Amino acid sequence: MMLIHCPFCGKRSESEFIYGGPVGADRPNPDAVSDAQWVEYLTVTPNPLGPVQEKWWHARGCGEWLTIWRDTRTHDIVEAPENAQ
Amino acid sequence: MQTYNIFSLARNALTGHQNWQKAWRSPPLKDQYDVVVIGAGGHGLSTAYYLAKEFGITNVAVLDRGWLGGGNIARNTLTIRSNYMRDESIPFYVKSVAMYEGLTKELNFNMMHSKRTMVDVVQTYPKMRELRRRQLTMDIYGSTYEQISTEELRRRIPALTGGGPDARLPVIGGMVHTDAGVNRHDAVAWGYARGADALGVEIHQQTAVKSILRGTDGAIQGVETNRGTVRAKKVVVAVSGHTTTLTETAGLKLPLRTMNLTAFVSEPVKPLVDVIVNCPDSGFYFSQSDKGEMVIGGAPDMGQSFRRDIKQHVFEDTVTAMLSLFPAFKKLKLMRQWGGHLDIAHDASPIMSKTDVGGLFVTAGWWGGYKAIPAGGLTLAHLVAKDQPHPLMASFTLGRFKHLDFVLESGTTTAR
Amino acid sequence: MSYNIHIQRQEISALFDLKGPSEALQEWAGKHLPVFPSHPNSKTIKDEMELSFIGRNHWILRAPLSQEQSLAGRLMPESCPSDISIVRISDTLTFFGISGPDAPEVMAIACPLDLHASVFLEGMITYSEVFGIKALVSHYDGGFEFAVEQSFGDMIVDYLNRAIT
Amino acid sequence: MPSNRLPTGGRINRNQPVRFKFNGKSYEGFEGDTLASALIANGVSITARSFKYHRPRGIVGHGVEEPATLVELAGANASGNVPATTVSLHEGLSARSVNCWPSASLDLGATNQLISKFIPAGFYYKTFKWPNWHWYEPSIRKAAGLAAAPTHPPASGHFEARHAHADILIAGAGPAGLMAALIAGRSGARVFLVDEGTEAGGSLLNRALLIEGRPAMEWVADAVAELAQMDNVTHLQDSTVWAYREHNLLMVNERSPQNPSVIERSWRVRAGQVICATGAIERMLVFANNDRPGVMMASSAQAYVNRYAALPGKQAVVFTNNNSAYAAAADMHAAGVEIKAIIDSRKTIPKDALACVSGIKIHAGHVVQTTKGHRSVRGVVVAPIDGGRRFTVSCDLLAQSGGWNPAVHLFSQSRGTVRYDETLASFVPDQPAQRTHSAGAANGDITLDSALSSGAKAALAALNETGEMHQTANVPTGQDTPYGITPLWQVDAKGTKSKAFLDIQNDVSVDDVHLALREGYDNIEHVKRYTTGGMGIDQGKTGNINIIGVVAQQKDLPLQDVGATTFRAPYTPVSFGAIGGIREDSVLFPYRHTPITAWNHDQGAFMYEAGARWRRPGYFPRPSESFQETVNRECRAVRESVGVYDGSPLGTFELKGRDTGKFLDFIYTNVMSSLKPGQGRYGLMLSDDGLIIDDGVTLRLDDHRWLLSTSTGHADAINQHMEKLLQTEFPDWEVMITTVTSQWNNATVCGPNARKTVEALGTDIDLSPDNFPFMSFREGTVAGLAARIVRVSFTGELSYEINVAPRDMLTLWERIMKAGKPHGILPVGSEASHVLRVEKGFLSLGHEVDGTADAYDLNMGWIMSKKKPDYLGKRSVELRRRGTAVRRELVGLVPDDPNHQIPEGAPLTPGGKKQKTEGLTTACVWSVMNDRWVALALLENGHSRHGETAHVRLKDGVIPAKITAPVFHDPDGILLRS
Repeated sequence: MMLIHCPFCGKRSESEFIYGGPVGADRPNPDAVSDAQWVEYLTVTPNPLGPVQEKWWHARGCGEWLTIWRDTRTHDIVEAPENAQ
Repeated sequence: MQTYNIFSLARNALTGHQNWQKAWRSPPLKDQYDVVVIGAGGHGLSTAYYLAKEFGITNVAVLDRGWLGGGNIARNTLTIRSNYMRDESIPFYVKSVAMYEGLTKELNFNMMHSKRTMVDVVQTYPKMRELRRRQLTMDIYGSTYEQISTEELRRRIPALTGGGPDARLPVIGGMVHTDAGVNRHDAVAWGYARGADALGVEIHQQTAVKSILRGTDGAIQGVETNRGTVRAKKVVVAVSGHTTTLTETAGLKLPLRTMNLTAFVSEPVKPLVDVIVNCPDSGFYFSQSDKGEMVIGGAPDMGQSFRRDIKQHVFEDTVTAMLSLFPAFKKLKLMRQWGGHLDIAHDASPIMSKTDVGGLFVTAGWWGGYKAIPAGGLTLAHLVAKDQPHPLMASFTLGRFKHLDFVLESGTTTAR
Repeated sequence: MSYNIHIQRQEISALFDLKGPSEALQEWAGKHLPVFPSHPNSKTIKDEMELSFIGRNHWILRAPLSQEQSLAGRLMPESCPSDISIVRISDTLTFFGISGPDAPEVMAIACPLDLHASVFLEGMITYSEVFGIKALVSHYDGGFEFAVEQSFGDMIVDYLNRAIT
Repeated sequence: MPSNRLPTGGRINRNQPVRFKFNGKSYEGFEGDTLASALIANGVSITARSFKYHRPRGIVGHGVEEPATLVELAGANASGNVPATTVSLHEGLSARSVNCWPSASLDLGATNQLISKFIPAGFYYKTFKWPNWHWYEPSIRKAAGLAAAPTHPPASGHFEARHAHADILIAGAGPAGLMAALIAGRSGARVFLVDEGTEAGGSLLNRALLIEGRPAMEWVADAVAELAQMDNVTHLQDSTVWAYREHNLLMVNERSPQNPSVIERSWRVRAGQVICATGAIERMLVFANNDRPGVMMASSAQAYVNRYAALPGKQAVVFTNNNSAYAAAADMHAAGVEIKAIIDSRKTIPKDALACVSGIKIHAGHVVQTTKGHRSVRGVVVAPIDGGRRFTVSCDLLAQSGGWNPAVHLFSQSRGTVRYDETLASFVPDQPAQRTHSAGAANGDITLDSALSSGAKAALAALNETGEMHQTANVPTGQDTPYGITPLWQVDAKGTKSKAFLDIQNDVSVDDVHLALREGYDNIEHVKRYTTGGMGIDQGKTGNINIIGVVAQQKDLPLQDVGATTFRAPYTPVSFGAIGGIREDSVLFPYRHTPITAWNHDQGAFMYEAGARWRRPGYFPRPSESFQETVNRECRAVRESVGVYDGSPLGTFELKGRDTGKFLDFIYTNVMSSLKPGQGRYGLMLSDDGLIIDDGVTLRLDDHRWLLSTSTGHADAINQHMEKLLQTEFPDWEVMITTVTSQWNNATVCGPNARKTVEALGTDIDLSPDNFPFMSFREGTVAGLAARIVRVSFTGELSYEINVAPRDMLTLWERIMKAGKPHGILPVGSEASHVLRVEKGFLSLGHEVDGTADAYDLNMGWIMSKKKPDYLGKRSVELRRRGTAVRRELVGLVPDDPNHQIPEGAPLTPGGKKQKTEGLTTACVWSVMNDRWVALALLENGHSRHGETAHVRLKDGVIPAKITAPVFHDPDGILLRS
C-alpha cells in the first residue's frame, strides 16, 4: 500500500486511489492511422521494468486524476526519467 | 533415466542413498541449438519436453537466468481445473487436466496429483447464473460441473460456517467441479526437467538472456546471454512477466502488461478441508496442502509490478473475505506469503503464438497458467515443430488482435 | 470495557456543490457566501454557513436545512453561467459526529488519515475514507465529523457499533 | 517449589503462583514465567515430538526462534502451533504438544524412526505412485499438519485493526531500540516503539550486564518510565512488527491490548523513518543428535537461569565457536549449574572470553560429535576438531552456540540487501531500500556498548532525515564481553550414523542436504524445497544459515555466492483475525439502502445484492405463493394495470458546461448534442476498443446542464471513465460533473393505469401525451413534493419516473401506493422487471451484453451514428466487423413446447448435437402476455434465421425452439409512447 502524492491533498494512502493505467500514446485520429496502428494504440501499453508513467484517480479523495512516475521494480515513486516526454 | 519406485528407494537405502543419479545434467553450453527456450519454468520445460518427446526435436536448450522452476511455478496456488466459459478455452483445459492426471506415471516422478474436486461457494444470483452457463457449455466438452444446494455445500465443507441467511452475502448454493485438483508444483518443474533432460534436452541455469538476436532478414538468429551468444533458428519466450522486456530487444511489441499476484499460506494444521474451495463472489480461494497449510489466493494487485510483494489492502480484502465465510479461521495464523509477477494480455486470455519476427514464438499472458502447463507445452511444441497452431490453441494466437476478436473469458476470480 | 465515545447521526443539512474557477463563483455568488478558503482542504465560516475547499475548483457549502430554500434562491443553480456549476446536494451526504475521549482511537480504526492534532489541524476538512467508503472528514467540537454518501448510512451505523463494543 | 527452580532471583513474581496443565498433567509456575520456563522449572524434559521422525524433543530456545516445542492452547482463545517459549503463563492455562499421539513422552509415531533410512529428503517424489497418490494421501495428510485445525471463532471479544502514523518507528526495545527511542522521543518526534517481548529490555532481560555500573535492567526501567511520560511516544510490548511493506508501511500485531474486548490488535503504521533494532538470533551448531532433549541454545540456558530462575540442567557442557557462550557459562555457573566443560571449536580462545570463566575446564579446538542418551542428554562425545581421541563428558544439559545471526528479517522484507560479513560469520544489512536504519545486534553490533551507540546513531540519522536538528546524544556505557567467532558449519563426524539436524522443526539433516546436492538440486532454493529445510513455522530462524553454510562447504563456494534466504512476511505467524480486524462481511462488501428499505422489509420483500452494493427487493412474495406466481402477479399488474418500482440506485450525474454536448457526443455512440431542453434520449457507451460498457438515458435540462443516468452496476465506473477523459484527455473542455445519484431517488409508475395513478397523486404537470410525450421530462410538484417526472420506460409500458429528493421518497412512495390502490397497484421487484424487459427485448448488461455482441448484433445499428466522424469505439467496431469472425446476433427463441423452460446460459448447437456451440440463451422468462416461456439468445447469423428452428443442447436432452425477432410484446412500441 503506497503513499501517493495528490497535488491537491498531499500524501495519501493508496487505498484512497483507483489505478488508471499507464500513460500510453496519445489517441490518434482514427481516420489517419492504419488498422495495425489502431490496434497497437489500443492494445499495447508501456510495460517497462523500471519507471512507468501512470494515472491514478483520487477517487476516495478530492477526485483529482494525477500522473506519477513509479518504478515497477520497487514501487518507489520517482522523478521522470530524463528521456521521458 | 533412473527409475524411481519403492524398490529403487529401498535398494538405495541400503547404500546410504549414495548412488542416486543427478535428476538432470549440467552439460557445457553449446553455441548452437535447433530451438532455444527461454525460461525454465513450467511452460518452458514442458514445451522442451514435448518438442523432444512428440516431435523428435532434441537439440534444444532451455535457458534460465535463475534456477529451474523458480519463476511463477514456484509461487502459485496449484489449482488445476477446466471450468471455463467459452468454446475456445474449455477443450484446451480439459486436455491439460487429463494430461496432468497421467503425468506422474509418464514422467516417473510423483506429482502428488490430488484430484480432490473444486467447490464454488456462490453468494449472488448473477454469479450462479454465470456458473450455470459454464456448466452447460462445459458438458459439451466432458468437463464436470454440478450445482449443489447450500445444505450439501455445508456438508462438504464443514468449516464453512459463515454466509448464513442474515449475512451481507448469504451463501445461496454451490457448484462442484470434480475434475479439479491440486498437485506439487516443484514436482511438476522437476519432473519435466528430468524428463526433458533424459530425452536430450539441455537445461542451463544461471544463463540470463540479455537480448534476442535477429539477422539481416529480420528472422531470429539466436540469443545473447551472460555466457555468450547462442544461435538458434527458433526461439521460444516462456518467461512470464518478463515477456515484453525480452521481446522488445527484438523490436517486438506485445499487448501485455505485468502484474503482481500474491498468495499466502497458514500454519499447518490437521486436515480440515478436503476440497478446493473457491468463493468467486468474495474473491478468494484456497485448498489445504498435504502438509496441512491452507494455501490461499485472492485478487491481483492493480498496476504494473515486478516487485513480487503483497499490497496490504489487497491482502486484507482477501483475508476479511475469507473470515466472513470461515470465521473459525480467525484463530488460524498466517505463516508465509509471497508474490509473483505475470503478464496479462489485453483481453486477459493467453497468447501462444508465432510473432511478426520469423522464428520467434511466445507463450505469455498466463493468468492461472499453472493448470495449462501440460497442454500449453504440448500445443506450443506443435506450433514450433510444425509451424501450424495446434487446433486446441488456435484461438490463442496473436492473430486474434488483428480484428480485435478478443477471447473474453472471465476466470473464477478475475475478469477483464 | 468499550470505547468511551459518543456517536451522533446528524440531521440533514443544506448542501450545495460548487465547481468552477473561484473568481467566477465569487462573481456569481460571492456576496452570499463566506470568504473562499485559500488552502486546500480547509473551510471558512460565516453566520451558520461553512464553505469547504475540497478539490481543485471544487467547494461544498453547508448550512442549516432551514436556509436551503433561501440559498437556492440566492445561488440560482439553474441560471448560473456555463463556466460554473452549482448543484443542490443536500440529500447526498449523511453526517456522523464522533466525540468523547476515545474518538481518535475509533477514528483510527475507520480512517487511514493522519488525524493527529499536529497534522490534521483544527478547521481542516477533507475527503478520505471511512471503513473503505469515501467520506468527508473534519474536526468537530473536540471530536470528529464525517459524512458518507447517504445510502451507506445504515452500514456505517453498524460498523461504528461494532468498533466501539 | 519445583525441583529446578532457584530459590531466589529472576523476574518472576513468586507471590503469584500459577497453576497450569501440560499434556494433561498439572504443574505450578509463577507469574512472569513462560510455559517453557515453567516446564523447565518442573523438570519436564520431553516437551515435543519432531514432525517427520517423531523423535523426542525438548525446549531449545527461549523466544520466537524456538524450533522444537510447539503447543496447542485450549480454552477461550485456543490457538495452535505456538512456541512454548512465547506463551505467558496464566492461571488455568492448558497446553498440549502438537503432532504426537498419545503424548510427547510416548509417541507411537516414533516408529517412523525405524524406517528413517527409507524416507530421506524427497522420498515421496520417488514413491507412492502406485497405484496412485490418492491411495496414500489421506494417511499422509493425517500425519502431516501440526496442531488441530480451529473449528470455532473466539467465543467472545473481537479483533481490531487500526491505522497509525509515526515519524520514527522502532522495532525492538532492547538496548539499541530503547536508546534510539529515548533520543527520538526527547526530540519531540512521534515515535512508535514496538517490542515482541512481554517486557522491554530485549537481551538485557536474560543477561547479567551492567550499564553505567548499575544492573542493566535498572537502566531499562528508567528508560521505559521516561518514555511513558512522553505524549509523543507510543510504546507497545507483546507486539510484533511482522511485515515491512512498501513506502514504509509496517504491520504490527499487538497481542495483549488494554481493551479487554479486543482480543488482538493490528496496526498499520506509516512511518517516516524506521529503525530496525530487532536483535540477533543465536544459531545452532550442527552435530549428530543435536536435537536431543537437553540440547539448548546457550543464550536460552542463560535466559532461563537469569530471567526465570529455572535450571535447565544440573551438569552442563557448553559447546561454542564464539565468545558469547562464555558469559552464558558464567551466568549458569553463578546460578549453581555445574559446568563440566566448555568445548570450543576454536583453537585459540580470546582472552576476553576466558576472562568470563575461571576454574572451568575448556577444550579448545574440540567439538561435540554427538550426544548420548535416549530420552534426554546423558553425555556428549567430544573430539579434537582435526581428529584424534574421542572422550565422553557426562551431562544433562548441552548449551550450544553457533554464533549470532542479526535478525535482518524486517530489513530484508523492506528490500534492503544483505551481505555476508566474515568477521561475524553471518549476514548483515547492506544497502537499505527504504528509509530504514539498522541498529544494535540487528546491525551486527552485537555487544552492549556497540548496541547502545548504534541505537543512538540510528536515532540521530533518522531525526536528521526527518528534518529535526539535533545535537549528539549522551550514550551510557555498558559492560559486555567483546564478540568473536570462527564459523563452524557442521561437525564432521564420520563414524556416527546419527542424524545431525539443520532444521529441527522439519527434521532436515545434513544427509538430506547432501542428498539434494548429489541429485542435482544444487541451488539453495532447490535445496530448501527438496529438503523442506527452513519452511516450518519458525522459518528456520536458528538453522537456515547453517544450511547455507553446509551447501557452501559442499560446493566450495563463499556463502555470499550461495545466496541468502529470502525473508518473507510474517516475521512470526499472525492470526488472520487480527489482520482482518472488525472489517468483515459488510465492511468488505458495504451495502447501500434506499429510503424505502424499511417499507420493503415490512412488505416481506425478498432482498438481495443487485449490483453496486445496493440491497434491493427481488420480489414481494405472499404466503403460499410460489416464486413464479409472485413474479407473474407483479408482471400482470404492470401489463394490465399499474405497478411501481424503486429506481433510485440508477447512477445519476449532472453535467454542466459549454462543452457538455460535445463531450456526450464523444462518449455515446449516438448524437446527444441535438437534444432540446426538456428532452431525453437513450444512449449506448462503448470503450474505445468497441465493447459496450453502459447504456442509459440522458436529459437536457437547459443549454448547459444535462442529466445523465447510468446502469446501477456501472455508475462508479462510468463516473471514473468520464472524469478520466475530462481531466486527462480534454482538460480544456468545459464540463463539470456532479454525482446526484442520492439527490434524486425515484419511484417509477408504469402500466396502462400509470397516468391515472399519477393524476390521482396530484400534480401541476400536464400529463397529456401531446404535451408530455415519451422521452421528455417535466419539473413541478407531485403529491405536494418537488419533483421531476421523466417519461422513460424499461418495461415497455406507459411509465412515469417520478424523481424526488430522498428525504421525500418514502412519502412519495406511500402516496403512490395509496393513489394506485383503486387500480390494484403492486410494488415490483427486480425479478419481474427482468421479465418485463425480456418480453420487450430490452438489453441487459451482463445478459445480452456480455462483451461479444455489438450494437449491430443487438439490432441497434441505428444507434451507431454515421454522422459523427469520431466517437469512442467507432473505429474498433468497424474494424471488428470487417473481420471474418461469424457474428452472434440477438434473436428471440420460442420453445416448441410452451411449457419448456430454457435454462439461462444454455448453449445452442447445430441440431442440438454435442459439438461447438453456435449461440447461447441469454435470458428465458415466463411471458404473462404470451402465456409461455420465451427466451432471448445470441445466435450465429441469427438475424437471417428468423423462422428456423434452433436447438438448445442440454446434458439430458435437446429443446427445439423457433427463432423469432427478439420482442414478444408490443413490437411497435405503441404502449410506451401512449
